[in-house]
Amino acid sequence: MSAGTTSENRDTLSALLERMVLIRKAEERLSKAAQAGELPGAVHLYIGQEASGVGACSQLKDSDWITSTHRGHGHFLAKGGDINAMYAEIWGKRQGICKGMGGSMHVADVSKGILGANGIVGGGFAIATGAAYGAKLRDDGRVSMCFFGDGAANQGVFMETMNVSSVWKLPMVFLCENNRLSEFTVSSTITAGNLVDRAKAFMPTIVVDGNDVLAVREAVGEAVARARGGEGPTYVETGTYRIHGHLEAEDAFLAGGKYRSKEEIEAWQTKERDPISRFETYLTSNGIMDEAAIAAIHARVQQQVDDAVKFAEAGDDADPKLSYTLMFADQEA
Amino acid sequence: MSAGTTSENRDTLSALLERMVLIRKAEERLSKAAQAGELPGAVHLYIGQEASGVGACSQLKDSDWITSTHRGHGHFLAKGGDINAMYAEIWGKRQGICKGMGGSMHVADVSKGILGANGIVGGGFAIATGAAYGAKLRDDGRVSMCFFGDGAANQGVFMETMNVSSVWKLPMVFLCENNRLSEFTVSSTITAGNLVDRAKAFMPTIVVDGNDVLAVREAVGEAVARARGGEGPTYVETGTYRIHGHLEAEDAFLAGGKYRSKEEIEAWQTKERDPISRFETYLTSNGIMDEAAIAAIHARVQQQVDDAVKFAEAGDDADPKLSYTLMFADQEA
Amino acid sequence: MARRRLIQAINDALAEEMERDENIIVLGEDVELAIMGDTRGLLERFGPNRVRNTPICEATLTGMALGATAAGYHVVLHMMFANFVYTGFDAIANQIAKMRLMTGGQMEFPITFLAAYGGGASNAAQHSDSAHPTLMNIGGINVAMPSNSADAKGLLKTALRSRNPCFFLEPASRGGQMGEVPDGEHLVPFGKANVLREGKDVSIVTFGTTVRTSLDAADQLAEQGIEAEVVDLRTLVPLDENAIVATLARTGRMVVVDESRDRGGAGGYIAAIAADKGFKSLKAPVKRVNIPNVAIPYAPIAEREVLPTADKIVAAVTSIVG
Amino acid sequence: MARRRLIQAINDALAEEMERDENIIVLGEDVELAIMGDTRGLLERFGPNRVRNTPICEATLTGMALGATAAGYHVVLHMMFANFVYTGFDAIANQIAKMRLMTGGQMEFPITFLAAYGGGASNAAQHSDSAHPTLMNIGGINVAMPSNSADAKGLLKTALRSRNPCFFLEPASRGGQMGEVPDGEHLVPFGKANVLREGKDVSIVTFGTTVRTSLDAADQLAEQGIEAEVVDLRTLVPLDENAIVATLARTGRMVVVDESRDRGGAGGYIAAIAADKGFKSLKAPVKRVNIPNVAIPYAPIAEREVLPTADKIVAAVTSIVG
Ligand SMILES: Cc1ncc(C[n+]2csc(CCOP(=O)(O)OP(=O)(O)O)c2C)c(N)n1
Ligand SMILES: Cc1ncc(C[n+]2csc(CCOP(=O)(O)OP(=O)(O)O)c2C)c(N)n1
Ligand SMILES: [Mg+2]
Ligand SMILES: [Mg+2]
Repeated sequence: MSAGTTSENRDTLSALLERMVLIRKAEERLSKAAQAGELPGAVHLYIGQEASGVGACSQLKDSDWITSTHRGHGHFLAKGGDINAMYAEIWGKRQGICKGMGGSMHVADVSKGILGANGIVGGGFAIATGAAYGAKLRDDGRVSMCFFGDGAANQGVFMETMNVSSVWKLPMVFLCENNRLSEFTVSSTITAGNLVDRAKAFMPTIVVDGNDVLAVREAVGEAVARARGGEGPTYVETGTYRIHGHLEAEDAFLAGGKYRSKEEIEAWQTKERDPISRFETYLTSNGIMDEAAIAAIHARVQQQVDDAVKFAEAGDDADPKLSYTLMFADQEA
Repeated sequence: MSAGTTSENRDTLSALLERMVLIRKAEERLSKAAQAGELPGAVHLYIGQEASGVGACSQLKDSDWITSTHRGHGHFLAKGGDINAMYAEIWGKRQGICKGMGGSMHVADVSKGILGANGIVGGGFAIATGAAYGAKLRDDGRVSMCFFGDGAANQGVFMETMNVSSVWKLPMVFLCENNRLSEFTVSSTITAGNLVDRAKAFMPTIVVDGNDVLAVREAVGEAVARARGGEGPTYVETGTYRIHGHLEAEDAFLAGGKYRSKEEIEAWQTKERDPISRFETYLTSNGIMDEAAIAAIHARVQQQVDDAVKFAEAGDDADPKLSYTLMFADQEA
Repeated sequence: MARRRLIQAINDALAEEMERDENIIVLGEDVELAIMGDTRGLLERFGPNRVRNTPICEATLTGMALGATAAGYHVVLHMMFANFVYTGFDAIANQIAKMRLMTGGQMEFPITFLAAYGGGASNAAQHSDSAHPTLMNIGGINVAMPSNSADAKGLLKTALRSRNPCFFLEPASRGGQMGEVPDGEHLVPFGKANVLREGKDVSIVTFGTTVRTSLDAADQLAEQGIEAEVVDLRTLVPLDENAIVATLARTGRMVVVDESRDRGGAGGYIAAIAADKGFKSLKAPVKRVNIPNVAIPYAPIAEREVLPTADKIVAAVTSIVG
Repeated sequence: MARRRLIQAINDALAEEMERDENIIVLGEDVELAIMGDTRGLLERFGPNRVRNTPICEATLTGMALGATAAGYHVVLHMMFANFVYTGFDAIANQIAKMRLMTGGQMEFPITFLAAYGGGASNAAQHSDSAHPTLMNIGGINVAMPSNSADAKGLLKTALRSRNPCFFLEPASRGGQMGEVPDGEHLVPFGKANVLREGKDVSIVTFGTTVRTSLDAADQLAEQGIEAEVVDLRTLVPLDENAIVATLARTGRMVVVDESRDRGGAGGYIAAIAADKGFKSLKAPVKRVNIPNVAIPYAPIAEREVLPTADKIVAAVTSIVG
């Protein structure tokens, strides 16, 4: 990890940490709620991958676009989405960011450039590319970033959109979060070669330690600069790991089956590897923040998460009739 | 061009020439028939690309599989399909290889390993890959070759099937016929980089002069040996050019518009570049065949084509009720 | 009034609306040289930023159309043949048709898809399909199917001014059909059927490619003394259910004609409305004339066998009238 | 008789048929650890050559299934959720459904697709769709939709012994439902409906997820003195039209219940058969209970609103009976 330490810089670094902690605590709380049966639908958690989303989104403005995945809470929060509105959504409430109509796999906030989590693996590629095409035509300086997993990189739309973005020099960033797993399948058993080599035929590429928030930030900074400069797309791959199951309550699906070992998971949870504790060590050992400042962040975030739970729980049930008017603008379904 | 000249070799070379001439004359005759309004549907001709299909299929056995494209007559004949049955099909007759149900874009002969021309651009990738997977499971030594155009290489299934073939080491050959055109679009305007680079992430690649039948034959020989040896897929790209329009009667579609120049076409029709006259020059100047032997091939093939027209014209109209029983095995539609 | 081919009317609508609204952009394979003729001349007139050939990658194109609306564009995506809708179906069925609901109404998708459908030209099974049954079922996408030049122009203009996604399906084998088109601003609203011919004995309810065939059948029936009312639904989504019930109230008998496979096709749905809301008026079985449950064969004689014809319509009508 | 969950019955059918026929292979995303439970234990029993996890690439998987039949395999392709059918739709609709015809009958496609469909678990719009209206319309593919454990086993065995492609659609939210399964060889033929309950006042015609709901409705109706006949169609392709006409002949009234969107849905097609071949018997409007033309919302209260329920069925019945 490396970064100079001016005071502006200190604010930035502190904000990065806070955002990662927010995601971690928000996801942990959702895990608890899921286990307690408090959530109507399934949730796919981002725990362990926080540095990727936070580092990447730290280079984007509100007006830039992202598309996300089924594992979308982290991206939503990293891009500045509101936790209250997200929780209310996941709890199925009217105050949800999507009025309770979409749920965990569809959290979106267009005003923040979040074109939505997506339940279709690979569903974001083309949407992000279209947004980049729109931005290019408008010449509005916006950048479009597509988050996707290593599993999604086997969907053909990956190649199709790399081709389009490259030939039309679109302001795109392909942000591959390589957590080595596709549901209950170890990705290396279904994936040929290195993903980054697929991108090399189309654009510059950067592979980076996805648990190092500053490294991600730096790599994406380059990519975004290229996109804004009209030089076209970049592929950034963040190597990371998902700590929780593919979805909460995974055990019920596995029925005793296994696709990875406890040891493997634990190896990614050490203080040296976990994206948050690792960044905290960096901050303290470089004298950028002290333990107290970090503790204050944790406390503040904890409060924010607790408040969000209250907000969600206190929300009103979704409007059961809303579907009929939401399918079309100004037209009944 | 290079090849030793034993007498076995002479037979092979003569057969290559004859097959190319067959395709050329068969397509020219179809062009005439199309212009005369004698064919019910559209035809997409292979003129100028004969060396690619003939060189490639010369390395395959009847039991090997191919999938073809909308431009499929050349592949059909190169793989040993019967011209009479093909013509009858294109004329819409009961004696057609598909009983008149499929027409030009769907000529197939499963007994010859021809899993069909295909009206869907990119439609053959997955079918060929499935056939290769079946062959691998059966361990029956069969190889599967997917013919596709440079335009089709922008379809995502190209990447998907490269991934599957590579990770499972399937006996596949990806045979890209790069004629630089996708319908009325110059492919370089819609295609990023070099196609071969896309394949490099997955498998060995060979780019070859697609108008040199011996070069194609040699490259595909390597690829097929690799596939049969259990070493997995190879990508072979044959650079070539389509002389006729995307489809016959293209002018009616273009309404005066243009996507290439007369000069460009003519540059590919010179004696040095045309796949057939070029091979003939090679044969004569190396003393492998003389003019008379070549003329005899032309005459024989011309007869064959004329006979095929007669066969097709004399055929019975397709059975109008056949559709009802063909949708399912042993089940009415 | 001007006489225009159906395909020209489409071209006129595109040009006029692109002139009017600079947010309309046209994308698709070979839209620059206009493989179907409907986008002819647009590149020269509006330039490469607004009219652009794409690579062949339908799965991406449909999703890109969605994405580009985020920048405020109305995207016209030409999908060439309706069969290729299937190739690009994920973003249509899983994204565009659902995302407005999934995002709680945060987004709108002004997208107009163009595609030619139907048989009649020996294009064989992979270039002759009718995708409208599938499209009308996925929800969230309008479906317009003009039968003549005037409606083609007026419906397409309505689509291009709408904030909702719409499939505008062109009859593949009828692009050359001539028709009168009103001068000046000509808009045809969605969800309003058109009674093309009045009659008291039976209603022929239809749309798109089979309207002409139905009118021919009505002529033949008139010679036999049977007065058929011919109703052109014009759009399947939204669907003018009132017009179906109303014509049935006038005639008491109905034949539904369309060019889609019977099983789960559009005709069955329209017949079901008759059997429900129009039941009171029903004096005879509701008949369907459409495509049997087959893929379209190539040979002309075999293709003719499976397509709706005036004779088949006449036979269906006479089986329930008198 | 053994009591088995629906998902276990599917698992049993797969295991027994794979034992019987070594040409059956199973492919799909996460079939090894059995994301749905239906392929559980097959890998251990039949080995990696016959049960294999695939990459996530539906467009290729569907086409590969076709290709692998060339080597004589019967391919079971697990597509997980019915929504992902759209992602892999090209090879289904443009290839598998048409290629037997296009090749003049040269090929056969013994392929069994598995996919879970329907709502009820707050899976939201992209994991709750019913694809059967689309699948029944494309032609060339059978569609089986079991409602209980016995039929699940018997229909799947029939599919696995067939030389034709078949979509076997599992009710996503009913995998845990218990039921009796006959011992020994148990096959359920395609195209034969099952009268689950007899009644003289009205016919409830249904299949798949809504059979249980319809039986519940019939119980409620019985308390009001209305005797409903409940007919489970079991397969949509082929469809037992005779059973529809026959039940209508007994009752004169019909409500069609299924879990698909109304517009162009399966219910309309079944109602259309009633309005045609069953017209003579019809004493009242044919009602449809299904999903309004919306994507499935996430919040339970909103999801419940749009799914078929016993109450809605009861209301539809009472609107036409008496
Ligand atoms: C089109 C489609 N196919 C399959 C699925 C089921 N599915 C959900 S997540 C997933 C694995 C995705 O892996 P990856 O892209 O690496 O993301 P990760 O879960 O690791 O974050 C699969 C197969 C889906 N949602 N959509
Ligand atoms: C899925 C699909 N999209 C579009 C088309 C229309 N189309 C037919 S051929 C063609 C161009 C194909 O180019 P290429 O693959 O290079 O083959 P070539 O014609 O050059 O042999 C297109 C766009 C189609 N048939 N199928
Ligand atoms: Mg992953
Ligand atoms: Mg080409």
